[in-house]
Amino acid sequence: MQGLLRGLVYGGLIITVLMTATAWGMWLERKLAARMQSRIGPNVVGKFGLLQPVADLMKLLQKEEIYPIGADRLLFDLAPFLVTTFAIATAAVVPFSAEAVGADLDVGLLWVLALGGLMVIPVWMAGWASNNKFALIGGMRAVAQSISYGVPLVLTSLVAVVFTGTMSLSGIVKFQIEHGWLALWPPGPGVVAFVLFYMALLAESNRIPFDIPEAESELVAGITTEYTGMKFGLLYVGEYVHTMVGSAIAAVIFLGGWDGPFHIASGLHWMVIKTVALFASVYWVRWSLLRFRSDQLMRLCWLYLVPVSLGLVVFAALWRHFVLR
Amino acid sequence: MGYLLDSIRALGVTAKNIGRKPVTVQFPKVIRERQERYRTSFALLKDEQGEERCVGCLACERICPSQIIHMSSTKKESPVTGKKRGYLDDFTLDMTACIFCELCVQVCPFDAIVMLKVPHEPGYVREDLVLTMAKLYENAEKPLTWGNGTKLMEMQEPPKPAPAQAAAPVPAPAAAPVPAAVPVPAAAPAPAPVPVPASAAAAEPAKTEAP
Amino acid sequence: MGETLATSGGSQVQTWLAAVGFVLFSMVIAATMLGAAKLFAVKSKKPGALRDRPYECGEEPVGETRIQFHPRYYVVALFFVLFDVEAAFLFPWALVLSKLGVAALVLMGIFMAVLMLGWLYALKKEALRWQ
Amino acid sequence: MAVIDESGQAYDHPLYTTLINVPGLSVAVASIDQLLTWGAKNALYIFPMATSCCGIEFMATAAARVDIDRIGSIVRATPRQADVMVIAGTITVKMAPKVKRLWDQMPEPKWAIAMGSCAISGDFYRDLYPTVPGIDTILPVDVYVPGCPPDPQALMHGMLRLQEKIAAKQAGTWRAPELRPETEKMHGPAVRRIDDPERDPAITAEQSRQAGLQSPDAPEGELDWRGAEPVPVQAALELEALLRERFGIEDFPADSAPIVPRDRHLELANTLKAMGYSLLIYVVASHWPKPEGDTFEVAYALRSPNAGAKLAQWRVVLQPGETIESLASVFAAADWQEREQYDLLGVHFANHPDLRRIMLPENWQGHPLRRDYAADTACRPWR
Repeated sequence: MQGLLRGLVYGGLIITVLMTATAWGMWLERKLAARMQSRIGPNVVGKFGLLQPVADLMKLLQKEEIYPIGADRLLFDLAPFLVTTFAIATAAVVPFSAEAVGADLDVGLLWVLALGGLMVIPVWMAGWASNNKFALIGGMRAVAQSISYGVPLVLTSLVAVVFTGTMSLSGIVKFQIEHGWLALWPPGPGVVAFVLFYMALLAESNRIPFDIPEAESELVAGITTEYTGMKFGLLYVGEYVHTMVGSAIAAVIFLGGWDGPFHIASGLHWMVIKTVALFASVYWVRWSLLRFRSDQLMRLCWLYLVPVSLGLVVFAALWRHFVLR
Repeated sequence: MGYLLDSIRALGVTAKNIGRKPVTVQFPKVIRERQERYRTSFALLKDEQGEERCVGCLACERICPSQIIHMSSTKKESPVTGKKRGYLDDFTLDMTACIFCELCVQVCPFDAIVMLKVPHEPGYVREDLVLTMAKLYENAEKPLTWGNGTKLMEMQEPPKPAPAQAAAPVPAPAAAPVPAAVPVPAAAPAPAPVPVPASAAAAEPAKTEAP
Repeated sequence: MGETLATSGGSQVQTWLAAVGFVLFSMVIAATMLGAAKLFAVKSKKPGALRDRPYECGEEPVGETRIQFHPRYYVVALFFVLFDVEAAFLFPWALVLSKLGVAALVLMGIFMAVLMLGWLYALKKEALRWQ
Repeated sequence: MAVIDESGQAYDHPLYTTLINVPGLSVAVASIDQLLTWGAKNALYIFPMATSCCGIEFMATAAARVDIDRIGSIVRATPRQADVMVIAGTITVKMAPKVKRLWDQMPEPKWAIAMGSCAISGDFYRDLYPTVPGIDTILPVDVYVPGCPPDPQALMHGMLRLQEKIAAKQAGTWRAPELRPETEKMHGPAVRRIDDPERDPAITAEQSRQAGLQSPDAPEGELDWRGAEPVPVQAALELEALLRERFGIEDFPADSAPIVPRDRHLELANTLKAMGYSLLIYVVASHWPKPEGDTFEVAYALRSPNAGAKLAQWRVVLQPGETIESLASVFAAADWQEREQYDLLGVHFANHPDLRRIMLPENWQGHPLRRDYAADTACRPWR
């Protein structure tokens, strides 16, 4: 019971901060995108447009709810709920600092991968329930993409497990504090693993260049085509939270979590800086690159990413066995 | 590989842009300066004696491709010159279907109708976009474009031999105010040499501060 | 590095409970947002006759929505199962790698080799070629 | 959220109506209300209904110079997530039901901006057969942005006016502008046309005379648009030889294409295709009303893209009641071109795979490019 209470209190704290951060992450994305296009971005609502996410929320709250004819109403409602739940719940095991962690599970990494993998289900639910062809095609592609890129995601995080010998996220960070960040040490494969993980992260959170499920130019709005008001908002927020948590996990696994460079002033702030930087870089990529075609996406994954990440696992095992001992 | 290199270049371009100054003109605060020949909306002018220039000759009404100008007039004795001439009773210009072709300005023999540099305000009903006679005369206070009927017609005529005393280089038609006595187009009856219209058109700088 | 695993035992129950609490809270958040929308959302008094039709760029929807899909998606699903099950085997192996020694390394090497043989076969059959 | 519409309430707000009646809660409700109103007006997502040139200006509004994102507006491709429909461009009679459907599919509260003369009133196409005379004949428009097209800044201004309107409306202080009685039901421009029968022609003539203007009907002098005589080229000679030898045609007018008998037209097309004329350039029909019935002339042009880009043209004349063999079996491109001629002129093509209307709505009456078709023929429900 004491644990449940801790989860609720810590969870409440972390989730509130996370949601707030995500809301202003959206603002950051719009501002960044605007500056990349020589625009200003939102700057009328509040100082520097800082209240824009609040205005968006208020507007979404009052929009009418529409169920299209032939929609599966239960799944239609359940999908946004589950997307948000899964996206947030992933954050339970992320150690933002040595103390600020919701539940430091000894199989934390498995928790992350499992909940991240579960995201496929509500996305497909949304696509199926809408009774809309764009949504259905978007959902189908989303499933294909998510499960495909799930494989390199799992394998690259396996690299970290092989190196560190633990699946607890805080354990991985502690190992990195001792032995150096995984992205930098051992030189070479760590960086490759990090890059592959980053690409898989982009694909899992449906960001350009892997945003086939949304693909505004082909599929209108993908799975969200029929969603109005807050349900659309939840699907949207879910994606951003997913990206934010994914960035945090990438920072934990490969960038040493709360450890400062050369152990300088380690603490929560380093984790925040790394997460936000990764989050911003996702949107930097998003507003710079083009979208892959569906078949290119699949080929990239199965022909290159999967074998390379398998090779990395083998390398990690050898390194672990012969160098670290 | 090519995709990778191009991607990196693309990332570089966007990163470079972040540091640049945005080109956005923040509309309600700063009103963007219009180009020299930008033209929207209309105004009716009065001459120096305060008399309406328009005599209701229907030239604009007839030439309007969208057929949105409607006027009616009566003949009265002018209090200023004492001659009989037409006076507008009503003049309506319906902006809901205007295409801003400027033909009405070009055909006006009295330089009575001119165009503005500031657009007509968006309205809540169609009627907000109908320029009545009162609104058109009010609009004369706003920044006008350089062109009026005389100048526009001059532009299209073949260049005339310069008069002896006006040997000085002719200023560019776009910017310069018209010399005091312009030759009157042959078609127009001469109600005295056409006086310079308040000529705010060319001289007035574009308004750039808050309304 | 095996301490976490070894020392966990009883305290892990509390940690799992904490994780459950976290999930509960995230559900509460999502439910709150949906509930607030139910409260504040307006309702159309005279909805347009075509409001509830599925969106198809303004056209009347043509044909069935829930159609059959290309089998290539099925192949992808099969591959996913294959590789994810493999990853599930790899995790425990990775955790205890340092204790098991060279034998584990060799055995897992054989396992991966067999897997990659299958991958090569699929490649040759062009099962992963879309289009 | 007092959602009073001038035409009664367009949407209901159950929570508000319940809470406002609870004593003591009015302050809380009022502040929630203000917050919601503030949100509604500061996050206007746009659904672009861009059908023609105004759409380009609309895109420019979202671009860097004006940047509509500044006021929190983004463009969504689906009506389900949009608040404002920006109708930018001419709406044709065939497009109108689609626009209406998309409008219906937008969730309340929703708003519409008519951008540019065509959307507002149909502009100078407003009396033509395919044009809807103003989008406000099918859906309620909140803001009219004049211009042809309006520049991006004008659209931004329109968005700001819309924000003012939303604030006023949701605060319950919105009052519809008072209309002059004669324009209250204005569905066309307020201005009467010159050819308005109510206009006294004497006034017009008198006004012209006063102004010392010539009659505007006076001829402007002869215009000669004819160019040089067409130079016979090799392709024309080749076609001529073919027609003389195989089809026995002797009449070759200098200024137009030779006339081929109706029953040998398909054969000619096949022959020419075999000779390398593999590209169908056009199928154009024209209508000649005659006392004994309607005659049609259908002109064809083929091109051989490989051998020096030669052009072969011929005509087929259809007497009243006759049909012409479709070329769709020879040239795939003939399919829709013949449909177009059928749609606009009513020429019947025999053995066409799918002879339906292509440009006009299925239930259209008549064929608008016939010479006896009045350009402003009544078209339900707009005219």
